[in-house]
Amino acid sequence: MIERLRVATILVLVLLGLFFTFVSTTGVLRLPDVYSRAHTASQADTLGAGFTLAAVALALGWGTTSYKTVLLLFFIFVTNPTAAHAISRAADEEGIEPWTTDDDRTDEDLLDASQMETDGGDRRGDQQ
Amino acid sequence: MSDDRLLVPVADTPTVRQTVESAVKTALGDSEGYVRFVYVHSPDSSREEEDPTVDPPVKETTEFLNRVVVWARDDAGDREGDLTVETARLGFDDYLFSPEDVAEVLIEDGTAHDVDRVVLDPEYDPGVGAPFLRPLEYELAKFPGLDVEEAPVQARARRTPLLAGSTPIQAGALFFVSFAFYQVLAGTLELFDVVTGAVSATIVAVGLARVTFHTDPTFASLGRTLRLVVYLPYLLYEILKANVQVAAVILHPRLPIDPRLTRVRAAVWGGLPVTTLANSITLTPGTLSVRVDGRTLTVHTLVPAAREGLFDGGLERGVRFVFYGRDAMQIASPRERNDTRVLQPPDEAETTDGNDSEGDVAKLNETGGDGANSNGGDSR
Amino acid sequence: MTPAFLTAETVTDVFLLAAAVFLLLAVAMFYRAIRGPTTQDRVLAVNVLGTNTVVVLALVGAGLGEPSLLDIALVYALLNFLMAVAISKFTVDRGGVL
Amino acid sequence: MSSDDSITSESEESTYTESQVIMTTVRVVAPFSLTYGLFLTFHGSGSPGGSFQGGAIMAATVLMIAFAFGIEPTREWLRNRTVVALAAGGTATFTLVGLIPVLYGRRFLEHRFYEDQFHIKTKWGLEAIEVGGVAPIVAGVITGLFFLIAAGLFDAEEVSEDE
Amino acid sequence: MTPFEAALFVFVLATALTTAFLRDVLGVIVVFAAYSLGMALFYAFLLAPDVAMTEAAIGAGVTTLLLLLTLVKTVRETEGPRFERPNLPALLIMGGLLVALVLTIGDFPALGEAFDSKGWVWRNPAVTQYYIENAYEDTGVTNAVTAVLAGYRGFDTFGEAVVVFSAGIASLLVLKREVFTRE
Repeated sequence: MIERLRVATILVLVLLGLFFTFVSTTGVLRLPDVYSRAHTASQADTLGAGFTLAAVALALGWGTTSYKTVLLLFFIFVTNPTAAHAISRAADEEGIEPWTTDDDRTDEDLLDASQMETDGGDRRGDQQ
Repeated sequence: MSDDRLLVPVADTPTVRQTVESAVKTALGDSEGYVRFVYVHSPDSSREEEDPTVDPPVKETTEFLNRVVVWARDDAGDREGDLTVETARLGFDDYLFSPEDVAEVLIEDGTAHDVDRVVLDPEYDPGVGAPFLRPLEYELAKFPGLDVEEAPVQARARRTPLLAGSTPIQAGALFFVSFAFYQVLAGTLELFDVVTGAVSATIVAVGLARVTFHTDPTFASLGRTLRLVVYLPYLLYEILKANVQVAAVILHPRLPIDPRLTRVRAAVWGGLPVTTLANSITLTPGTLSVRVDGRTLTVHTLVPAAREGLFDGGLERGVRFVFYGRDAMQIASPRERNDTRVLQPPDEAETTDGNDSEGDVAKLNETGGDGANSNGGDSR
Repeated sequence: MTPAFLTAETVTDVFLLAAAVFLLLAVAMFYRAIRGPTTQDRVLAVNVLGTNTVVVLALVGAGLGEPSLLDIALVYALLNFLMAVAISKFTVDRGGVL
Repeated sequence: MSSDDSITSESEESTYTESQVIMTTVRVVAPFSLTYGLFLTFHGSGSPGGSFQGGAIMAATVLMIAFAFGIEPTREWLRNRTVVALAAGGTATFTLVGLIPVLYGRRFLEHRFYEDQFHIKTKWGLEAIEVGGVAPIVAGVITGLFFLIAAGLFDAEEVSEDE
Repeated sequence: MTPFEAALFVFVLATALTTAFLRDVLGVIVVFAAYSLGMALFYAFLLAPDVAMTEAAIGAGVTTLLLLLTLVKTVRETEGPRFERPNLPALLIMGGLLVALVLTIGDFPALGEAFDSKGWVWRNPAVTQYYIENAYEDTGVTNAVTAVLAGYRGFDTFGEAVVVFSAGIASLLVLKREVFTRE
């Protein structure tokens, strides 16, 4: 009985993990600009990974391997938001404007606009 | 240029003595003999666990400045009479985080005292951390009518955050963490693992103690760790709740998003608390911290609900709870403190922020911010 | 009565199947890596792929009974954010940070 | 401090400073990744991975720190001569382990010699090669390459004084 | 082919092709990182954790950063079309080579088998079998890969280590010369 319950929990966790990863993928594909995409990339994905890894830890039972899973979880939770922050900060540094609802430009236009503001194209080549 | 008046920001660096000497020489040589030494207070990263509303170490800085004056008189020698030395402490009431902040304070003070030349100690860093001098020089140089020069000091033993020596407590704490991690990886407590684990942990402790810790970990940090454990479930709950919201928005056929860039000035100070808050904000769906300048967070919000949640400051309270204790949670929300702002106001004049651009509400309500500070101070 | 399919064997199959679905999602995500348009979009996509890889490795490791795959996953969990950090500096041209 | 205190101050013109968030995360992650690199190096004989991978991860830790704190401070934290000593020392250790049997008239890298002569199990000979040889070489060479590419073109003195 | 393998196959192929054809070098570096992820999964799935680990450590931590750093020091072309136009003759030659290579796959033994499709014993069974059977007794090391690398083929590994070391020295010399000619 306990075993069945455990298996059922694992299944539910895997499904939840898949669902949130699906959400994250959909978000990255659908959302209009790099900032909004960074949202789902850092969050839904982290949660999806969290659920799935929890399922794995549960399946592996008590032992070194499941400690490792917990460590995986910890590192993902620490590093993923940092990565998203780094990416969005980079976008901001480059001058890419966030898209808003009353903005009818596409992400490509926003990118072009940001390059227009600086000097376009290669900004590092003439550095040396 | 015979009428140059010098401004010299000083801090306790290995080369400050030489800087003073060089400044005095310059002052007596081709200037009118006026030197103004200033000490810029800033939230020393080593004090990040405290609410920086506590009085800065007045006594120490006064002593330090007195020492600088004595040095300057020494260097002047028999021409002491020609030399005018002034000292001042700056940035006392503000919390300076970036080179720009410091540059601004220096420029303000310099203009007030009619200074036209800044002599920089090549090692100068008022404790903001991070590579500092180059950005500061850059910022100062942007201000017209102010010459910036580096004092020609010998033996530039540069002290970066990575180089200062580590203390036994730091190394010990890191040794413990590293050793524990190693044993978890190994799984068995065999002699081989214990020996190699000890060797590895020693390497890690010696190599990275200064990278990981700014200060000695204390019992207070143990308390913070415990409170962090309490905070995590709350964070997890927030993440889950918001994730469901955002998932609904993303899977919705019409994609009803309303992204806006916002700015929040958080009532937390120092590297670790701000990072914890920024990462918590990033982890919570719908909000993403884009820039962190000092305690001013630029946050991209995806949906209005997330924006409201951010302005209500639940996470900020949580982080304050972790780092400053339970009492510090009683704080007005960022919205009530007037510490929030939507950077991309919609074209239609919906919000009170108005349909006009930035200038309108440019200034934040200072009392709001200060109220938050003193609140934190009381809580200690 | 609990359903009969809730056995340990199902878990293995489910894990492998889930890993496959994760990979399919990764393939979809790859569209963003190719198209961009900004470099940040690409890095973002690859970062998500890295997280997915960690998960897939963990799933396959548990599914095939190969705990050693978790070690590989650990490497990715530790190092995956490096590229995002590097890119964040790469795109900045002030301060000569690189 | 007047304008930055206001929440509306424009960040567009600001100078680049290292990101607090990235620095703090690296401060947290670096000890773990270095420990893990060392773990892999020491456990090459019993689990997947080994000194090559371990060395690479150690080097990646250095790269991580360099990206978070800036390359110049990192170069001063980890001196060029340390890096060179790692690479050269690794090669020397490997050669030494191989040559000692030759001195006694046995063959190069003959691990069995150690067992016969000093009752050192073959396993420790392999460990010595892995831990003392391959890992430092890999870590040293990768770090050195990184430093070279990162800063080599900017200050010639640093590079030349290092040899 | 299991669904897992199929998905992985598509993924690795897509990344490899993109790496070849994308024009923006920065984009290529990023996509190449994705390729490395896929390859690591491949190795892991084929139960070669040592190789997968190498791919992970080098691919995630080192290659991307070194390539990026190199890119900073050189010029990046951002104008022009998104994709490289394939060179037709080269494509034909490579295609022919690919077909020839793919044809040989059928003759390989299946994963883990010692005999190929014609029933021939696969190459050097004696040595391989010897390693598998005696590695632990000979060297006292449980990871056979390490036993082979550091023990049986220690001399090879020594050569490799020296190669890595001298490659490091060589690039030091080359880049140093670069510095002096630029001055």
